[in-house]
Amino acid sequence: MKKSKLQILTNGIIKENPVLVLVLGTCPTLAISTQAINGIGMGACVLVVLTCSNIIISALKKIIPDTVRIPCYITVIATFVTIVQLVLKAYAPALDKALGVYIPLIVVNCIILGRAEAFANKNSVVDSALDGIGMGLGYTLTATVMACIRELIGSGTLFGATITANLFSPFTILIMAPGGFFVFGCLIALVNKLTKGKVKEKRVNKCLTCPGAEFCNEVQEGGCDK
Amino acid sequence: MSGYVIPVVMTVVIAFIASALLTLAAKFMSVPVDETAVAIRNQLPGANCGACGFAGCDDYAAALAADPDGVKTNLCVPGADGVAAAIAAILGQEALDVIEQVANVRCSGDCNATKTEMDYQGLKTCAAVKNFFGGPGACKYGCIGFGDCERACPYGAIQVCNGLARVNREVCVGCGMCASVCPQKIIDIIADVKRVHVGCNSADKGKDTTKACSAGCIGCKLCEKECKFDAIHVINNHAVIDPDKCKNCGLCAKKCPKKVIHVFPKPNVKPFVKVDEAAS
Amino acid sequence: MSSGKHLKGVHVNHSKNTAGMPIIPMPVPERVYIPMSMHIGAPCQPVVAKGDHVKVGQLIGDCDKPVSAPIHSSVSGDVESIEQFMTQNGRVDTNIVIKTDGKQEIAETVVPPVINSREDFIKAVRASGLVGLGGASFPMSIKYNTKPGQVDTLILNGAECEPYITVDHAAMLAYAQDMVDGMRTIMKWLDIPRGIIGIESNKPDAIAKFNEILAGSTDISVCTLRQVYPQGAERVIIYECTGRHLIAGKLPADVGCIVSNVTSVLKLQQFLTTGMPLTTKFLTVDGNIVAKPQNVEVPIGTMICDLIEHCGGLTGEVKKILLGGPMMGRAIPRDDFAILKSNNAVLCFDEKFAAQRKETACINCGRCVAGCPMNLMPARLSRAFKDKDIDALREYNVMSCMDCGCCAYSCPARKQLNFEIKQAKTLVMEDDKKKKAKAEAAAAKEAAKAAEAEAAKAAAEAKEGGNK
Amino acid sequence: MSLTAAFYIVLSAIITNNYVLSKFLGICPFLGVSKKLDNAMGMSVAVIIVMVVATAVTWPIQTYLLDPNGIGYMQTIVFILVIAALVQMIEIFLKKYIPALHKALGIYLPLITTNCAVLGVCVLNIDNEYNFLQSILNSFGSGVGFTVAMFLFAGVRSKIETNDYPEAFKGIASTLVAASITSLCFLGFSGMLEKIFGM
Amino acid sequence: MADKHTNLIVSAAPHVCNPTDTATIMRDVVIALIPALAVSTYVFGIRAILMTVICAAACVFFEWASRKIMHRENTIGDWSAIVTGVILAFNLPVGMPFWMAIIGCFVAIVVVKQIFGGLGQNFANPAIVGRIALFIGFATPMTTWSVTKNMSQAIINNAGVDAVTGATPLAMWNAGAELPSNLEMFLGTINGSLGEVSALALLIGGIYLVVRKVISPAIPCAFIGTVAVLSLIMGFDPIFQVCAGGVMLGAIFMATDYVTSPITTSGRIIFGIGCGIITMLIRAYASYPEGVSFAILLMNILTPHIDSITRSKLNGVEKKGAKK
Repeated sequence: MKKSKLQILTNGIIKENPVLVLVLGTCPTLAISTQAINGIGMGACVLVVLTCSNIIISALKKIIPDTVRIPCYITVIATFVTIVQLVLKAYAPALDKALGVYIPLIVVNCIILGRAEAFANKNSVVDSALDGIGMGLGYTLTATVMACIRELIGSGTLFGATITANLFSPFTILIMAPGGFFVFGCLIALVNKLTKGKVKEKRVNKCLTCPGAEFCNEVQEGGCDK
Repeated sequence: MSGYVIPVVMTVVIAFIASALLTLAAKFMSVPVDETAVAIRNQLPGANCGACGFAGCDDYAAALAADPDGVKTNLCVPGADGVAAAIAAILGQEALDVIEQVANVRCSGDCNATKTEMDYQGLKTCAAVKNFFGGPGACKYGCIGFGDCERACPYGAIQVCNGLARVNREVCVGCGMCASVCPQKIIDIIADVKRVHVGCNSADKGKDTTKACSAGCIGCKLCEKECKFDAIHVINNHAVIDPDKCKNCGLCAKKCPKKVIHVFPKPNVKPFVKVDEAAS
Repeated sequence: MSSGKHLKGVHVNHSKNTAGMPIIPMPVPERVYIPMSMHIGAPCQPVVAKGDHVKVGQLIGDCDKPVSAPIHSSVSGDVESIEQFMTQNGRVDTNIVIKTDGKQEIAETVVPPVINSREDFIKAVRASGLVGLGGASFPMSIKYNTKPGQVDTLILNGAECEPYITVDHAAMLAYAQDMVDGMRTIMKWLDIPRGIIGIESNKPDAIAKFNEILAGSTDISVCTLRQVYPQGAERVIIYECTGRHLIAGKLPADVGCIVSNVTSVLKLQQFLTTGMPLTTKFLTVDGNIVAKPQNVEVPIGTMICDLIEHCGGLTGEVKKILLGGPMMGRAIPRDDFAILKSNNAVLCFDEKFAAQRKETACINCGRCVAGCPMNLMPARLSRAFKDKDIDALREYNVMSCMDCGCCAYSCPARKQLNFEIKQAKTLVMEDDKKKKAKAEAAAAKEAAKAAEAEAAKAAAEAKEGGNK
Repeated sequence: MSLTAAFYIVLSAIITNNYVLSKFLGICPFLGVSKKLDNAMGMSVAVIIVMVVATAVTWPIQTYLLDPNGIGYMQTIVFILVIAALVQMIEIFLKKYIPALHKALGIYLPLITTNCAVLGVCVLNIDNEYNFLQSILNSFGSGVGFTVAMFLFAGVRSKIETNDYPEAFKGIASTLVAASITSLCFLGFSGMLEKIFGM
Repeated sequence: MADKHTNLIVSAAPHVCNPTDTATIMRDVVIALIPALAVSTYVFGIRAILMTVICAAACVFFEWASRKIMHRENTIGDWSAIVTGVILAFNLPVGMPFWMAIIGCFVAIVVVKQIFGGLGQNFANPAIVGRIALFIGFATPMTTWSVTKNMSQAIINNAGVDAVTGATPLAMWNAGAELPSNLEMFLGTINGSLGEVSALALLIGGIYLVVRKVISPAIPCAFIGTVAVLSLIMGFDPIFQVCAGGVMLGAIFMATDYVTSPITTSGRIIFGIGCGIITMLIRAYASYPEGVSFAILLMNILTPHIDSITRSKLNGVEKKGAKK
């Protein structure tokens, strides 16, 4: 079954959201999501690196020998990360300072290597680029949402603008380490709730498909009660 | 110019040293890996259901790799034909069809047909209640109905409705998890193509069976007389079908005065399901 | 005698309503139903047929397997039928149904056995049909058939730690002299130097009585036990009386002890003097809805409903009937079961007592650990059982549980801990079996391989030799 | 460097600046391998070794090769290559000599390559301008900090593994909440080392 | 034959049980907390009762609501939520805004307890985590202490110019100010969190619990003993250290929480000693004046390890080894 281009693009945003569903790249997400602006910044960096590396890797997939593919991927990714790092240093020093060590750590972000191995390695350049953009957007979205929640509750601001800080004191624990884990856990639970609910519905035996229906006295549309 | 040369040279040199070291290490400390087993394992669904008779997917893969001639490639029931073909391809053998199997409960005694003779209070599992006078039901051979099988099923294919375990044949893959936990041993794993089954396991005499359950085989032997293929016999006070002889004609079912012989609809083709949940 | 240290246990409400009541024989019922398996081990085969006339004490079932006890008729009358149905053990068993004639003629075979040696004594013990009357129903002839010199202490178990039951107490008051005589006989033939009678301190009159009888004698002493459940459990009473630990999988004889219930020794003594085998059983009939709670002597095979009727019937709607005490006794689904050799009480309760409390979550309070006489951790075992974690079950010594019920009694969350542990034990035993089978299969395979290799080698050698 | 300063670096990396619980580095193995204490400890030892060795290799590279040549920006690429090679070596070594541990660590050994804690500690050593000895101490401390976090969390996991979670919180979500509570207790020690060592 | 009775109740032995159940245990804990509440009402005024009631009600509500959302059986009947609420309230300054206290209740009941499956399945004490979350999240209100006329003269003297906000004895000790007398510390006419001021009242509650066999004295004794011994070694006044801050409340009511403490007595002693050591370390060195809650939380987290090294030994097994 071939996926349409649109499907590839949207796949990463919701259905296979890299952070919440695949649980990849947790470290930087947790660390930088204290401010919404950082979430967007980090997301953008990941988006760029992911897309570029996906393109290059899928373009080079025929040339790279299978046995040394992982080191090659890492080198390609590290190159783009260095580029992004230099660009940030030059044009957005504040963001660079805020993200700090987590920019070089994009190299070891499992999302990028994971997509290189799982997708770019097997698909065309265009598809890979779309996948990179989709996954990058998914990452950005998650990081930003998480950062917004933590910033809003933890410091009463949003993108640096004061929202509720004057109304009541912010619950600062949310911008600290425990808050990060907690908000992340809750977001994953939310996604679980949204996706697993459907699966469960499918599993319920409907009476009419039940082979015991012919001798069951309680045949009804919704399946029998336990 | 040197601004470009130095980083490039540096990286190349470092990479070269690292790769040289690695190559050496790999050479001197190599451990043979069974690539075949890994490849086969990747094909298996990962439900670790044990339907193949091995202690899980890893074990089956290892056994296949170690002894490709002795171990059959079509043992993975949940994986069905697709997996069998893939394994055969890896091993360079001809693909064998998987005999599709489903679970079948040898009991028809739901709450309407039979009743309990004690007020059991305690752990609600079949294995637990079996300790007390063989279960709360009037019939000591039939389904207890506390759903040990339901909890054991990784596919949600068996459910207790109205005090009786029932299999959804469309979902069931015949892994046998339910059969292994059933304390009454009334769940069989049978070929899906066999469609006629006796829904009773009672070893009591007809009179006692009737007393305990209105949906029990009374051993009247009408089915035995009706069968043209000598496929059904009353053994141990209940009818038993010999699957090798049964032709799915269903004549016995029509004749059965207690209606405990069931004819199931034609088997459907089952899609290959990879069970991520069971694996994690 | 005791080492000052005690095993843990729980304090239970004694509810000994029938304390001080004498044991009154019950008139024979219309029919008795005697199952062929009233002991641990191989079931007996009927040696009478339908229509035969039997007398009291006549052998009606026997078995040639060593681990078994013969079965005697408890009444005189005619064998009405021999049927298969479920007994109170939950097993389908062969039952001899005897319609009584009310005459209670004694069989001609009932004569005191002649004993000249240890072997004769063991044979006589078997002929008495005695099993452990405390509830374990282990054939007594097997228990007493120890290696000479292995056992140095005979413990008479008069603890009777279960609530409600007073029948052993009553028997001790009535037959103390016979019990002491019985002990001396056993000690004589089995060459046991020391006898200890363990009695819980809530029976001061029984202790006084024994002390009076034993005044001046040195071979037998009375050990006063604390009022802590389960003093009557074999492992606990051995420790409390001798300070020896009996660990799981060992027999009391391994630590030099034989433990016998007071009534077992009494019945043995009666058999040795009169020749009358075990045909009646002392029972406490009690419970909050029994009209006339009392201690009765009941012919084995009497239906429980007949027995209840004899005790004045019930005053309320019965919801639960227990065979044995409330701590370890079994609840039965209906009352048409026959009394077996191992029963010692029939307790009937109504809704108020019987309703099972709802189970809640374990709060890790440690009361089960504090109450376990075996020093186990029931809460951990329960958890490991829930997870089906067999390694953890072994690690926490699941097999050492003796199912005394202290953990479940003291659990504030009302968890059925001992029942879960019981099932966990089954799980571990099944796993052991599987492992053993696997090991055997592997060994067989290995052996086959070796044999094959050997054969191949031999063939190659032969070939080589041929070539030469 | 005085002994107290050395202790300060190690202890602060373990307690107050714990890599896992306050810097969010190495979360993947922290969540993945902490189910069983044995595996957690094996993984932790592997991480300590990789961290120390990686620092021992990367610090000289940065100081003597990259910086003098003015190509400090090559840091990321070079470091990751070196670390990848190191991890590969350790994997080969384990496979050969400690196969049981290799089997237990399973897929997580290759993941040390992409364990951000390792690269993170190398980069942070440079960023903080530690000298060689300080860098080694910091790496060791960070590794031990990772171990402590793993040890604590493995206990928690063993206790809550078979809990009856709400449907949505089954799996990783509840683990994260548990990690959140675990990380709370480390906050209590803030300021402690400064006071003890007078810094 | 006599009347037959069928369909009787069949269940596993034992058929009798100890009348103590979870609810009675929790109720005893609530009763044991009443003396402390009485003292704090005397010291802080009626708001102490108000705070306690609001926290207890919030906890019960959250418990009920989360069970409802999870479609599980309602468990508010076991009193455990009330205990959590009351203990959490005891850990807060009396002037704390109510909405903040309710957030603490949310953390305690929903995050710490119900997400992990409810009573018995949490690995950390709900009240402790609730308190720490508030302490870190709302640092200022959690360390703002109002002064009332019933307090020790030393506290009133130490209070600021406005004579409304004061400091706890521990903060005063940290700052080197004049301290209340040990008698005042013991009786509780001092400043601090709502329920932790009166060592005497807490002690009465503790003795009640020990007498009722609700708690074993192992943890409180080990905890308080360690604090006393360590303060002697460190050169502090042991009576002051034991009576100040949350040691009494923590040792008697929070560290003894069954669910999050070891199950064996030896494990409980290790647990208590660990709590004491960490408390004193934090008091003496860390930037927070009080370390009881962090100490208990850390030991909660270590409990599984303590449990695994202090498993009860089987009777008679050593003997078997000797025989061999």
